[in-house]
Amino acid sequence: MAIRVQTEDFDIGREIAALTAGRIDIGAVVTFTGLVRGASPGKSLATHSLATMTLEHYPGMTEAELERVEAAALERWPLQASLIVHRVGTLAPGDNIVLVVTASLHRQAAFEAAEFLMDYLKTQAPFWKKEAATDGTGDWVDARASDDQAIARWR
Amino acid sequence: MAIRVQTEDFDIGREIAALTAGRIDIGAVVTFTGLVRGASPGKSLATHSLATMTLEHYPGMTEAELERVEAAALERWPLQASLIVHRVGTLAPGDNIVLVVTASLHRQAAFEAAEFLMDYLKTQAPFWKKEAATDGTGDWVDARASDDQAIARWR
Amino acid sequence: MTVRLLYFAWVREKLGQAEETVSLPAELTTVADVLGWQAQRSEIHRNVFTSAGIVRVAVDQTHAQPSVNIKHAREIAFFPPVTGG
Amino acid sequence: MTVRLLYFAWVREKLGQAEETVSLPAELTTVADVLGWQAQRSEIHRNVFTSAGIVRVAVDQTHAQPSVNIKHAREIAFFPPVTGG
Repeated sequence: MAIRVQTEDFDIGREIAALTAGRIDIGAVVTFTGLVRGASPGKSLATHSLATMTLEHYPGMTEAELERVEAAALERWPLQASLIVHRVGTLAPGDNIVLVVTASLHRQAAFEAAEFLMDYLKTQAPFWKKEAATDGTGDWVDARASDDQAIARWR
Repeated sequence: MAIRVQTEDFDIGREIAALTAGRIDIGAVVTFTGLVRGASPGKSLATHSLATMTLEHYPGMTEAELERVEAAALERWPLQASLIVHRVGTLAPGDNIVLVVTASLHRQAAFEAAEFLMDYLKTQAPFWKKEAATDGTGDWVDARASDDQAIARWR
Repeated sequence: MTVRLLYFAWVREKLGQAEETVSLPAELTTVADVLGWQAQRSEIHRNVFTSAGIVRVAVDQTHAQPSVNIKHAREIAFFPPVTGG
Repeated sequence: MTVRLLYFAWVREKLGQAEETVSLPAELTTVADVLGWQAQRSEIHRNVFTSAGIVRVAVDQTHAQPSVNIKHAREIAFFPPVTGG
């Protein structure tokens, strides 16, 4: 079980290999990777191209919150291993933002735990995204109502 | 969209990179990896250690079935990319068996499509597993009722 | 009618063959008919094909229910429930 | 009571500061009290902190509802709804 906040990119293959190396008790590994898209949600690339996305966070609380999220997942599912990596700083379209990895005996637990971790992370972890468009405009990303709906199903 | 049946191992990081390289229209990538466990389901490692698992398939039908499964996923979810890789031949505990990758704008579509592909693959694709235990015994793996229940939710 | 019959997993092992080419009797029209024909070919066949509904069938590489017509089939496969993934 | 106040994202930008250390008036006991106190500090503060319930609060690095007691807090943070992931 591990959480990391970093500016550098992550290597998904290497992270999975580190979690599973030498183990024969893992039957299923699920990964979720979030990437920077070239346009804001609901806006077309033609009219609103993204230049950069900057991620700010609350050092200290971020780590505490991600640890709480991971502990909550472990209470609900029999996970053999899990990992959350979240990048901060300035990113470009196509860049990785976040990685969640879950490992379990069977696929259902691994899938559900990964979705749970992402839903909690989206609504609880203190990260904020600011977009800068290629036309010079830019603003903080609004929270999505669909994320609040997603989290509600786990209660 | 691609499907492959192969004896060689796969490199998850490389497969994801190949699917997402140069693209800025992907917001979410989900991977599922199935691995060989060191003991049969419901049996302890101490009493029933697995030596090898051999995967047999029906060449021709396998590819046709995986293509049908992928087409069915594309009808239901707006996927930017998808990949199914399934190994055949003789594998050892800890080895990779299957990889499913789905890429979409948002995480819900990517998660659901990956689960759907795995549920279909488990119940439709013509693969059969035979286990050989370290004590010399061994037999064909039975189909799991839970897999038939999992597939039913998509109908 | 000449057709290729394929066998997989424990069906293959119990019959001791992976495939054969046979002329099916003209009166066989459905998957159910072919399963019944298989069951009467030998004692071993009876054991394999009367494992009450466990043996699955694909006609020309597509899963086939007992009612499916086999009149124009070129390839019929027999196997246990699949266990990949 | 001396406490460290932290501001993030557009709350930080609008206030023009990332953090400050202040002595909170003794009569403030809950998160709701502190939000009310912030709102009356300046015109800019009024705009930021009366964005009807949008500004979220964490007390000592834990999400805090308006009723949470802040009497022993060492660090109170103010920020918009989170948008990571």
